[in-house]
Amino acid sequence: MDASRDGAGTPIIELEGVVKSFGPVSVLKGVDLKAYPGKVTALVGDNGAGKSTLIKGLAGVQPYDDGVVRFDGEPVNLHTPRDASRLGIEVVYQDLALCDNLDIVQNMFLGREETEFGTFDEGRMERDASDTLRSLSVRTVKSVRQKVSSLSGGQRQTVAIARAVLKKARLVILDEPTAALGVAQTEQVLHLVQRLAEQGVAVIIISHNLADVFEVADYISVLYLGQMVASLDADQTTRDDVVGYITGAKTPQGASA
Amino acid sequence: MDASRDGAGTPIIELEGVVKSFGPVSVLKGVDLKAYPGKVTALVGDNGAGKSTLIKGLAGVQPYDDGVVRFDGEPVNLHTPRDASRLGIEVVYQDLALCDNLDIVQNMFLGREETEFGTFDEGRMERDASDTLRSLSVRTVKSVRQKVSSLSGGQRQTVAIARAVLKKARLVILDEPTAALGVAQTEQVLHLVQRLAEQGVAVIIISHNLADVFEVADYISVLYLGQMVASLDADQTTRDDVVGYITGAKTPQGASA
Amino acid sequence: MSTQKTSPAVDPSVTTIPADLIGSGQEGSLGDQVRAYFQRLRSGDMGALPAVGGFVVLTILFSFLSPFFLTERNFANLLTQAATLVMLGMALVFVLLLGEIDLSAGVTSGMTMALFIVLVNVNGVPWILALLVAFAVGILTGTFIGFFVARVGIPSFVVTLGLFLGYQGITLWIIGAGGLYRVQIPEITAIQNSNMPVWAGWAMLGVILAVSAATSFWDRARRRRAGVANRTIALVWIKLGVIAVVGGAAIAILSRNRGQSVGVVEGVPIVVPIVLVILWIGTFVLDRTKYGRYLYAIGGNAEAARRSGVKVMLIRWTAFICCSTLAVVSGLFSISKVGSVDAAAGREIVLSGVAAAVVGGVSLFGGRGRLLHAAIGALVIAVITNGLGLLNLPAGVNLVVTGSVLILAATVDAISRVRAGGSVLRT
Amino acid sequence: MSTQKTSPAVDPSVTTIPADLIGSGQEGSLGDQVRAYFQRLRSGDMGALPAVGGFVVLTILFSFLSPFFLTERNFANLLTQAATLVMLGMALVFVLLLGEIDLSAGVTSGMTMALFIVLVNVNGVPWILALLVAFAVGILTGTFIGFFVARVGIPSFVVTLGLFLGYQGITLWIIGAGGLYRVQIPEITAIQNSNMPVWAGWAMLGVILAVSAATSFWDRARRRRAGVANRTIALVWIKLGVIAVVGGAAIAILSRNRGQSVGVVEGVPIVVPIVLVILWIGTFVLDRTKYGRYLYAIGGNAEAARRSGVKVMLIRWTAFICCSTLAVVSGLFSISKVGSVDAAAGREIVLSGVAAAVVGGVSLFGGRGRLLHAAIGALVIAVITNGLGLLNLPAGVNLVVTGSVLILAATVDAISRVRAGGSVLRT
Amino acid sequence: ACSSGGSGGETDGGGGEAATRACVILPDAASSPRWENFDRKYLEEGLDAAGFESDIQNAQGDVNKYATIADQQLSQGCGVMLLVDYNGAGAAVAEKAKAEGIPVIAYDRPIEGVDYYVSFDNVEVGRLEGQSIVDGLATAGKDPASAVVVYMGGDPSDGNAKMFHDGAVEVMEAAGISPAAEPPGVWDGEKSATNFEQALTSLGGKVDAVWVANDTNAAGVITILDKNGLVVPVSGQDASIAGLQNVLLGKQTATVYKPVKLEADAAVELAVALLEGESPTADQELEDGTPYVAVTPQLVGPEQVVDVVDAGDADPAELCQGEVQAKCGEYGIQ
Ligand SMILES: Nc1ncnc2c1ncn2[C@@H]1O[C@H](COP(=O)(O)OP(=O)(O)OP(=O)(O)O)[C@@H](O)[C@H]1O
Ligand SMILES: Nc1ncnc2c1ncn2[C@@H]1O[C@H](COP(=O)(O)OP(=O)(O)OP(=O)(O)O)[C@@H](O)[C@H]1O
Ligand SMILES: [Mg+2]
Ligand SMILES: [Mg+2]
Repeated sequence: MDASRDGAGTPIIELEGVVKSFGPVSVLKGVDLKAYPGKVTALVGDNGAGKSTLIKGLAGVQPYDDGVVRFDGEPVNLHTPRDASRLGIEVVYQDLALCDNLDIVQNMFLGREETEFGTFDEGRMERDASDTLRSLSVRTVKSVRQKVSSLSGGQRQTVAIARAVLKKARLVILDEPTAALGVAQTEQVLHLVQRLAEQGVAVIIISHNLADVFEVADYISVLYLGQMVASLDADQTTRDDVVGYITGAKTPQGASA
Repeated sequence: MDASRDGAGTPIIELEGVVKSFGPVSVLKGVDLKAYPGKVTALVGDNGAGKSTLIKGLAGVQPYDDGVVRFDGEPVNLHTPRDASRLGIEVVYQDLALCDNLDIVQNMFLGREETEFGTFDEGRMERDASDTLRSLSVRTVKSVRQKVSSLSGGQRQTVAIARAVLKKARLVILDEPTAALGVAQTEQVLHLVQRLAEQGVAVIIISHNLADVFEVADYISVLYLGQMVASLDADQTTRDDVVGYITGAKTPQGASA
Repeated sequence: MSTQKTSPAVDPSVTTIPADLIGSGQEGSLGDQVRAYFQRLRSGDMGALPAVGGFVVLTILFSFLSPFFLTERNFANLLTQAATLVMLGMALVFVLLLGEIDLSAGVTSGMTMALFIVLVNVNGVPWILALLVAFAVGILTGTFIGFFVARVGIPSFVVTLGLFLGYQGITLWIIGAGGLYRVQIPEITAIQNSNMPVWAGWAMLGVILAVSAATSFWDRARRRRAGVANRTIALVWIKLGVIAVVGGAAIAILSRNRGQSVGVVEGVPIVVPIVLVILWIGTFVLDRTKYGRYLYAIGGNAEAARRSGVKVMLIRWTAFICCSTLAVVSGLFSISKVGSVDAAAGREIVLSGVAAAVVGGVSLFGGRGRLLHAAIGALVIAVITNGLGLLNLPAGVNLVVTGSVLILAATVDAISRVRAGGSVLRT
Repeated sequence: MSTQKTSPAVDPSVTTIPADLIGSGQEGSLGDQVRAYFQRLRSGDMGALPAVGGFVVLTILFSFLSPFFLTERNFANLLTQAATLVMLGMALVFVLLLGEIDLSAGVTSGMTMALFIVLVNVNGVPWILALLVAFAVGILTGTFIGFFVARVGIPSFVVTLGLFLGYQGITLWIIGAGGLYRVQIPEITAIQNSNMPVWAGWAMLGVILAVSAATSFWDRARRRRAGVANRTIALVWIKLGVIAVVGGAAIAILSRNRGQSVGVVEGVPIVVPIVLVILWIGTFVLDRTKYGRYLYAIGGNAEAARRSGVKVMLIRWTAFICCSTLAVVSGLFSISKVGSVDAAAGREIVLSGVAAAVVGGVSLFGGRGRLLHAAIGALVIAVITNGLGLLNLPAGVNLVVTGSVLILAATVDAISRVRAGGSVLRT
Repeated sequence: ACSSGGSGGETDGGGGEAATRACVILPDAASSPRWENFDRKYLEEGLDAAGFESDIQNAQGDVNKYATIADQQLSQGCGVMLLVDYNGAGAAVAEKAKAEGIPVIAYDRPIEGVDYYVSFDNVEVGRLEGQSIVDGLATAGKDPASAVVVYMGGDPSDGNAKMFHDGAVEVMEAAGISPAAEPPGVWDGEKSATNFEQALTSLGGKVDAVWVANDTNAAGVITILDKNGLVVPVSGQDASIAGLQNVLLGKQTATVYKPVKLEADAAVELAVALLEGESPTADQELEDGTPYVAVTPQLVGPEQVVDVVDAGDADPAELCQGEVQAKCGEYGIQ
């Protein structure tokens, strides 16, 4: 299995023995993970397995307690979201994290506004925002100047995804990006994931929808109660296998590095 | 089509010409909907079609601007959530609406606490809460006294569902209940929906996952840009048909009442 | 069997998960419980502990700076001096829990007391009757604020600021320019200036122990009946033991003669049991009744509470009534201590009341805090004034020191919470 | 082409949706825009409109009650009387936008002014230098508060309450034996007490029109370059027309001789252009720069802002610096108006400053509000004092009326928002 | 923190060491600079010189704090208490002190049930202020009966403000003056300025004199007068630097000077006698029979400013600044 991966070159990001606990609760108990440029790595696992916690560590939102993170082979510190974005890591969070009092454009460009002489170039941002949204098959948003608080669940999710793919990133992490999306939008997002990979971006996608996972993923990593119980090649495994790992019916083999 | 429904008896709830707009945006443009006791009605539609708005009106959270709501054939006013719960309507909202500062038991029993001499019967509430959660296949929640703010996305969703099925209701409305759920939990929720229907409860379920919809639904209603474009019998239609209605590729026929 | 209310849709038998997987945190031995407690602390859930820490630090500091600080007399002083602020802090908790504020709480206490005293002194109304009128006006005040905040939807800051101004005017009108009335009702004066007989202090401790034991055992019995885990019984004994030792020590100190000149002064000041009873009732309401639960729920997420069928408007409204009513009690303590009422009564104290609650660990944004927290916060602020009062500092220095100590006390609080893994927003 | 920064993953060609489906709300004719504006109003997005309404109602009321209210002279009075509060309200907007508060803003202005005047009067420091020192101390004050709030994590209420006390002490110490110092710097006195020549007032209007037109056309040019819709140009002409008419009327009024006693008094008070410049710069920063955008973002959802890479701590910190610095300006206006500084300077005004912002439509919970809102709110509060000052009411009545009018003004605001479909929490 | 100097004479209360302490409570730091800057200094110096310890604290305008300070002082023991009343808080303290057998002196403001009263007469202060207005009008050749006089009092919730007001009104009424406008009283320069500006506006810009309760408020009033190019009689009190400067500049008719030292010395003398166990007497009595040591306030016009400087209550370097410098020379102040 590892042989096939070596073919994918060096991993862009590599976690080793990552540990995280919240007070008494130990959530990640020494997790390893790799993501390769141009490949889609799916991260699956039961509710509460620790998937979101794992990627929040990668995003610098909740730093790990212990463990090594290597980016392009170099150990890096991810203490703040700025550290992560400096490395070219873009994240769509499960809880979306949008500012309800701002509009769509303002949210999409938050932290990376286009300016000219220090003042906003609103026209350019509007155009880029609506281009990106349109490519995600958004149909019911009337204006990119709508407040985010007035959007439907799926619309909010689309804005969060659009935000993450607005700028060229090296690693895009999507935490259940299609949970609230309609049929057409889900399809567009899966296309988008594939297009990103084709352009050499590393993608980590978390999803409970195994059909979607098998559609786009090159590798599938399964987290079970804070431990990585399997790292599989998507085309060498089956849905039932993966479900087995997720529910704990199957136990880890040697392949779990 | 209507013939088969008449077999199901009188609808427990019946919407007629329901209208809702937010300022300039007209979201529901005269929608009709029926739900029958013992039957599962799925409500599907594109992002921003108005599904959540429709059920928030039923829940009394955002009253409709116009239209008739009949419960057991009688016209009723649904102006506050209390009106709805008095009629036995329980709702799981898409945005969950939990109090982050309260624990699981407190959230599940909010507004319907068990008391004895005016003071809480905490033991009984704890027991009922953990019974209900266990039946939903929750595996990673350690204690029912955990704060909701520390739960994972799926765990929060499970709590919201458990809350809705804790007490016997006459109509249960679930807005994308399985969006954040794992494989096993999703299965449990679908079982639960079927069990509810078997017990004669009317269920309205909103979902973008058509596989799930076809698994449990008796009827499928499709909302397109604020209009009900189709009301179908689940066993007389196909996935492609439904997708066609959702995306607007198919246009309403005579059957859209 | 009492499960019949649970939806029959829930069928535990279909699941393969062992019945005891989801606990309630009450399982385990004494050691487990203690460990769990420290883990809760480490995870930032410190409650009033930092405030208690601040109190202890200040006590040690002042006892080095003044030999009079750690005397029986000063201990009694502290209790009576703090009483007004403790009550006001507790009053404010009700609205702070909702994320609201009542800037008029101080002038409400002042205005009602002005009314009370003028009714008694000028109009010759029997004091009990006048007191009832004062409380009625307090309740009306809360109703008024609640109407505008909960019903009309004005920010409480503005409503209560308006009232803060208006009530100063009304007090002025009641008292008259430059006016001043002495409190000549022995029962009122006694609250802060007389003490219970020594035996009554011990009896009070007995009652506290009995009530505490009774509720603990009742709770355990109910939990047992419901079939859920109970904390190990050792914790009950420990709790009772702590109350007995700490309370006993306090009462022992207060039972010694602290008179410095003529006459014997001994016993627990009368204000203490009054505060304790109100604290107990208030805590009971907040912790064990729907009303209290809904206050927290609204403070945490008002929309979620509303969707759960909570009468949000009504609860908000009544919270202001609770606040104003308890503010009247705090006014009573104040005039008992000061011995007179003037037209500026209650004008200054309200910010300290809010500070007391916040220092004690009550959140200004709602949803977090307890009455006891506000009481402890008030004690911290009172001990600053009390200690500095022994040091003979000029006004300017005194102000600077008070401000600095306040910030310092809050820093202790903030840092201990961060150490414990709190705020992640400092980037 | 300037799209290259957009991720190439986004390939608009794969979509079948017409390019113009997602607009920006700027499309459409004048009629469409006007309709959209009224729809925005109806949906509860009223901004400062209710405060403007309150202002107009009060103006009409007072002009019935006093023949002196609608005189040129009183109009000038109002502007100078409001200046201090307008500045303070604007200062507070920076921290209110974050959901924080600065209770020390008033005493910061008082303390720095005491320092300023004592340096000049007692130590003979040149006034420019002393003013720089005052501003430096203001900046330091903000840095101090920001450190404790943003870095240490203490609630701003407590930090600034501590400072509120501490600075009173320091002011007392600075003012010292003199007790009360006269402001003898003609330049400072002139701010509130002298007027620009009449021609300068008209010139100012010209500059305002020019700047307004220039920014409008620059914006349009940039939008055109980016290829997105522009609002119809008629709106620009309408805006300039309104400024010309309203501003022209105001300046015409102020250009008439309003001297009641000896000598000619005419022209725009000097304080007016100062306020306008600060308002313009501040609004520019809040609306068009990253700093301002981040203030709103943090106020709306601090965690989301942090995850977007906003330096939350730094922005919070600097917001307090902005607030304290502008508070110094408000102090300057105050001493210019009063002509002296005493130890109590600035103690009373801060709650009015917050009230001004809130009445104007700034949210206490952060994320909503503009500088102009605070300025209009301050005008509403100032017009209450101004109008009542003409009516010669006794102190008590005056307080009651002020409080009631404040609540009433807020009620107008609240009701108009609810009518417009606002709060759903009133259940 | 406690030393035992002094003669340790027996009074009728207090134990041993405590009997040598004089406990003083000052009212606030805001209404007038005198308390912290002068009273504290003179009382401390006087008591020190007599060999007694002093414990002087300021209630900072808070009645609850007043009570707290009293508790704290009493728990350390006092040989005598010197109380400046604040909004009535003094009475309860006096009662408490007397219950412990400690003699109480009411200082500057009357308190019910004390043993002695040492004070300037606040009503007299008001009378002097009123007199300066009456005199000012006479100098300006205005008929008091028709003169437009604005009354600018102090915070009505402060008892002293009422005494100043009553005294001033007594004199002005007798001269035939009636208020043309009387805005709400405050102890606040800015509010005073606004209130006066509005009153002036409502009088059509015509004013002949302004009775103002203190220098702080007067400074605000004078700025408005300056702005309108008016110079009319204005009263005040406290002999603050700004007040004296305004007097020298002719913008303020006079300020009432209450030589704190005189009052403080009288109080110290009385306190020392009590601490030494004597039972001093006073030449005057209040209506209720309390012995009363009266100290006379003094009206300071431009000519008398030099007296204040000589008494050490104003620093000529601070006083003679800018435009005032010339006036200092004129009136012989160095
Ligand atoms: N702040 C916190 N404090 C305590 N426990 C936490 C906290 N955050 C998360 N947890 C716990 O950590 C575990 C993992 O949470 P996480 O959100 O990573 O799960 P997940 O795999 O993303 O699940 P889901 O599929 O439901 O999103 C959960 O059991 C959760 O209760
Ligand atoms: N408060 C509001 N103000 C303005 N527009 C709103 C508001 N709430 C919802 N909308 C608009 O109404 C439309 C329908 O929203 P709704 O939430 O009902 O969609 P939905 O069908 O539930 O979509 P999803 O599948 O994404 O959850 C959306 O276009 C949304 O932007
Ligand atoms: Mg997750
Ligand atoms: Mg929805």
